[in-house]
Amino acid sequence: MVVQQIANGVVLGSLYALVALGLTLVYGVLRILHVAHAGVFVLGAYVGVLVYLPTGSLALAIVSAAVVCSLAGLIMYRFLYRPVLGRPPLVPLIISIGAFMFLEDLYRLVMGPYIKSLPVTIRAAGFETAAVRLTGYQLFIVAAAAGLLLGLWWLMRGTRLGLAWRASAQDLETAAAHGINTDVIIGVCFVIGSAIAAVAGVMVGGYYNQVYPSMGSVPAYKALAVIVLGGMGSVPGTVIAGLALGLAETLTMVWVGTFLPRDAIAFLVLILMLLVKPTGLLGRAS
Amino acid sequence: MISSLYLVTVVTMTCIYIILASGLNIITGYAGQPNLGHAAFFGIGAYASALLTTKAGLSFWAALPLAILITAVVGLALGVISLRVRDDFLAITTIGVNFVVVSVFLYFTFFGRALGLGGIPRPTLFGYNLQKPQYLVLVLAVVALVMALCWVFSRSRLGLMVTAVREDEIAARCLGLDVTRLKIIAFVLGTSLAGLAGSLYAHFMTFISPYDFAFPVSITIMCMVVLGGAGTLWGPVVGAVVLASAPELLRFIQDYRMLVYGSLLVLLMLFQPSGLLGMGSAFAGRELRLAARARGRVNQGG
Amino acid sequence: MSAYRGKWVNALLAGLLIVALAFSFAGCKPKEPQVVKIGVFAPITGPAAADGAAATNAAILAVEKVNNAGGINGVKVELLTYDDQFSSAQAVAVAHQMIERDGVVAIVSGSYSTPTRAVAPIAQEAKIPLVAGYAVHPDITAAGDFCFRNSFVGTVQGLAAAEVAVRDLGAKKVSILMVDTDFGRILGETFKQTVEARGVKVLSIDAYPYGEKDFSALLTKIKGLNPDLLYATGYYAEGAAIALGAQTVGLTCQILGMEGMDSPKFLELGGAATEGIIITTNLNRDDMRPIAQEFLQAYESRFNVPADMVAASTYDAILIVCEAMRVGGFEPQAIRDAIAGLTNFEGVTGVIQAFTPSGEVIKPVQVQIVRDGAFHFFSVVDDPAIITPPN
Amino acid sequence: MADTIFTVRSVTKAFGGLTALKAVTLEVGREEIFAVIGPNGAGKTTLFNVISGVYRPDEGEIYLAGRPLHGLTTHRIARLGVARTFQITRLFKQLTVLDNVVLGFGRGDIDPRGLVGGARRPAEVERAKELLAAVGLKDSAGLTAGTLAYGDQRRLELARAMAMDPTLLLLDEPCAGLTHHEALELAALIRRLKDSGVTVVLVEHNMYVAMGVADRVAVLDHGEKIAEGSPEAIQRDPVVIEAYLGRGEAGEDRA
Repeated sequence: MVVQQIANGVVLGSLYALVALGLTLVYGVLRILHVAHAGVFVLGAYVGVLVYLPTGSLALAIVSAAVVCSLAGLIMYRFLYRPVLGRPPLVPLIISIGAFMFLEDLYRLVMGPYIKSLPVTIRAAGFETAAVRLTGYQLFIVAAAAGLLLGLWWLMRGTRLGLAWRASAQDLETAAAHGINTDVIIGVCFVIGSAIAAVAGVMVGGYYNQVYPSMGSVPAYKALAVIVLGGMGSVPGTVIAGLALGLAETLTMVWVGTFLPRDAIAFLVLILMLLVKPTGLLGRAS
Repeated sequence: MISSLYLVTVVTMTCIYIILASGLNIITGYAGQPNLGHAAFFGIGAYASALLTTKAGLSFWAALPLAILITAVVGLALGVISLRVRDDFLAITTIGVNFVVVSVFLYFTFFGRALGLGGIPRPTLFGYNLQKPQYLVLVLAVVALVMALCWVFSRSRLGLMVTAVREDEIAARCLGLDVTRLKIIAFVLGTSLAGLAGSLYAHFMTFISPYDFAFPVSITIMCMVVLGGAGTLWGPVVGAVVLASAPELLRFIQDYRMLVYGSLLVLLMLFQPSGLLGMGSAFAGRELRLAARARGRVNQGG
Repeated sequence: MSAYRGKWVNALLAGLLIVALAFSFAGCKPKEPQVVKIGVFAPITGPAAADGAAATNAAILAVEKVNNAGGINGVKVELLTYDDQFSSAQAVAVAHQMIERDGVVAIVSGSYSTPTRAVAPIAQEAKIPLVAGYAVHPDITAAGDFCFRNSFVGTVQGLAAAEVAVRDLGAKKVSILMVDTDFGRILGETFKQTVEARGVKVLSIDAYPYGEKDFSALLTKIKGLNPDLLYATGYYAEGAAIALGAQTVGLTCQILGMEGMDSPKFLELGGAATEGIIITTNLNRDDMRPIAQEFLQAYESRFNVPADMVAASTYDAILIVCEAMRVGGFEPQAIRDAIAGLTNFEGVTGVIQAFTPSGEVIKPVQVQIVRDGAFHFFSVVDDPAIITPPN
Repeated sequence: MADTIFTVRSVTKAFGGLTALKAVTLEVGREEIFAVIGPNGAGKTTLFNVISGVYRPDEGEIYLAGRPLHGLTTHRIARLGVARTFQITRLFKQLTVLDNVVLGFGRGDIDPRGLVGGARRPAEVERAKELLAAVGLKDSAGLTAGTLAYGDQRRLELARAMAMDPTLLLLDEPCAGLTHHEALELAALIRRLKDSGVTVVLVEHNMYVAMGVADRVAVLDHGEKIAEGSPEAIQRDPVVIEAYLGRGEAGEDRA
């Protein structure tokens, strides 16, 4: 049962990591808490529903969601964040929260308040031994998370784009002074981050078979906890933090009992950790 | 008389929001410390007052100051945290505080869990039980007191020093300002007001439940401060009146309420980030307008 | 309070808020004669918006039915709907608005416990009858003799579930999962006490937050305990997630759910995983009575979504109020008396035998099972000792 | 050198692997103008940050009039009479010019009267206006500090520091960004300050400005003091010339 619970934690943690990755990319270069990222995540899930139901193709659903969300992310950057770069951090944060409220209500008005189902079936076989049992879809989630992470890691470490991103994350102004088109870099961050959120949206929607307007509410703020735990702007840190949170929630729920409602655990760990190390788990000193 | 009980309710809630927004304004507006968990302190005040009256048998008049004190102690703790954790991290920490506090209300039987706490008495004065209209008079008196306090604070040297901390912490330290103490003072003052509002809310509603103090409430209070103009005396009041009465006035668009709310916030931050009464606004005080004009001149001058 | 002080308060208010303006306009609406107003409040926006929609839809349908049949003794019913935003503070404002500004003669709650609990004492004080559709908190009917509840008080359903578990399913060891709301906790805890008293072993009891989707950890734990019954309280979204989660982790024991899961959405979202799940509710889908069939068909054809427990309960609450008006007239006091005196009233949710003096409904608890993707009759609990709510 | 009022003894400060200050020792006499010069990255601003308590020294001691400053928090050091300006101005930009100066009075003491009384007592307003007049900002008292031109911002910072009635005034590159004419005016102002009894330590990148105003000069390079003496002696010191010329920056007037 221990192995099974760890497996449960890893599946949950993979979903957390996927949602938080885009947030990390954006925070890395812009130092903006992009709460509306969760709105993109929900958009991805809805696009998934709209494409999957008539076509029955998960691949097509994921690709369309990624395309639509990339565009949405780019639009958000261009019209919401770019005009207020350099303002105190509270300004973009409130814009982001406002945009998120707007989106949640827009989804409700356009798609209706009811929960939609996204009955994804997957041909991959499950995995079952005496100690652990994972369905094909759970394996798919973990594999997709790992694949996206490796891809992102390659992009960051092995390409010129990654180099430019890291330079921009160090210091946006200096990077610009050295001829890096930071506007493009930031745009790429929003595109990639939003595409990953879209994938996460479709996968979460399919995993629980529920897509609804407020499905982003809890992820919106929990993802913030994940990126702080991961050191704000660190891609591997975010993945580790996502997995750690998934495991921590699963394991405390089972062995410590419902010590506190699950959603509080993330923040409790966060507050305690910040008191010990105010720059996050893997954060660099500011 | 009965025909105005609805109005009494709306005005009472607006007043409670004015106190909340004014308290947050001290923390976020004057001292410049983000606090997205103000509703947690609202809740702590409400629960403290409710428990003190229903379980400890105290009267409202004894419970109110104690509730403020209890909230202030927790606010002090957050103030200490704010010394160590800053900016974005502090913003997220305060969100976390809100989630954790609501969870505590939800989890422990002592706090009534999901059932909340009921049977909270209305205050009595000279043997009379204060019903809603009389209670509103009390709330209005408290609001007047709170605004007087905020007025004194905003004009005092203390207020000026707290604002200096917001503007530049290191420069403030180098002038001999005890930034640590000033930040803690701001947190304690701001959260005490939230505790006061919580107590007033509990005895107005007569029952409370954890979700009354959830994170979206913090967002609403923050919106009030930002909409009206953070760091101005009357900004939070205007913000609270507009946003607390907007749902009432905008009932005809009730289905699009959050849509309007959300876009209002976005547009305001994009085009008038210092709020309705903030710098550069047509509604701003004369001094601020002049300053903004002067800034415009300098910018044009290159 | 003296008249002088009252005026002073009013003047103060008027000076303080522009809101007053909104009222003077709203207050000027010409009153049509021969119309009686019923107010319905529901969470139209906010986290429970889907239930808000179901409740208001059902209310509209009920009022249309009454008006199409010529009204109540020739008087048309006007339905006023209000959004409580799932918030108690908002509900207080809504309550005053309904009673004072709009002059409704009766109120129906199409909302959850928290907002309804805020409205009940105000309705009681103003002596306007309130019928709660599906809100379960005991404080609602405890507010006074003008407050009624058309759904089972939480303890009744918990008792009935225990009866089903022991009598029908022969459970010996059970696990309990309950949603962390007043509804979920009351049912879960009543169930636990009752089955334990009847010699059943309770292996585990866990609460989970409202809106939870991931049950893999808890269900894995429960699977390890190997119960022969899982009693799960929750709403349809959580219920469906529990059904799917049980399938994912390979938990095969019988699942017993409750009223909150009585929704077509439960079947849609849970899919094949809901097959065989049993719930306690107040709506019998195999009920061949015309009133039930007519409602189920009309609702689905009108709103393109099948009716659920929220819709049916709110629908009945409106019909109860209308029936009371037909019998007693249009004065609030008379309506209240007529509701209290109602016997064997045919509602969609079953035959309402009567209301207790404390305002709780007495009607049999329906037990439904999911077969071939639909709810069907499984059994009924009509033992008066169980279905009569305690005073 | 008359009696020593300010002493920095063997102060060392490292950031990770980089040692910004290596056992720096300075002795400054009462009412002296003491300049610390050195190329970029020599550790001048770090020295100021260590003195004013923004950083804690890893080793070494600092005394003002016999009282230890090392290990104290920034605001305590300020209250003992150390005022400073910054290389890049740090004003309270949204406050008025007048309030910026007023905040300097009383060295941050929270006077109980300050809790309820007005923020600025009439006597303080008078004195603040005098200080503003002294730095040439007589007409700007009511403006928002952030709207001032850059040179004016530097002047305001100086007036704010003077409001603290300091024993020791630390000026971090006071002439940076000023025109030649403005720099000369400032030098005259610094000399007047000295005459009024203030001890001044200034950090300057620009060697000639420093030479023109200072009584004595110390030279930092890579965190180490490489020379100290009168301006004339420093100008002739081959070690100093090497340190500057080695980077091709000597004599370059960057104002």
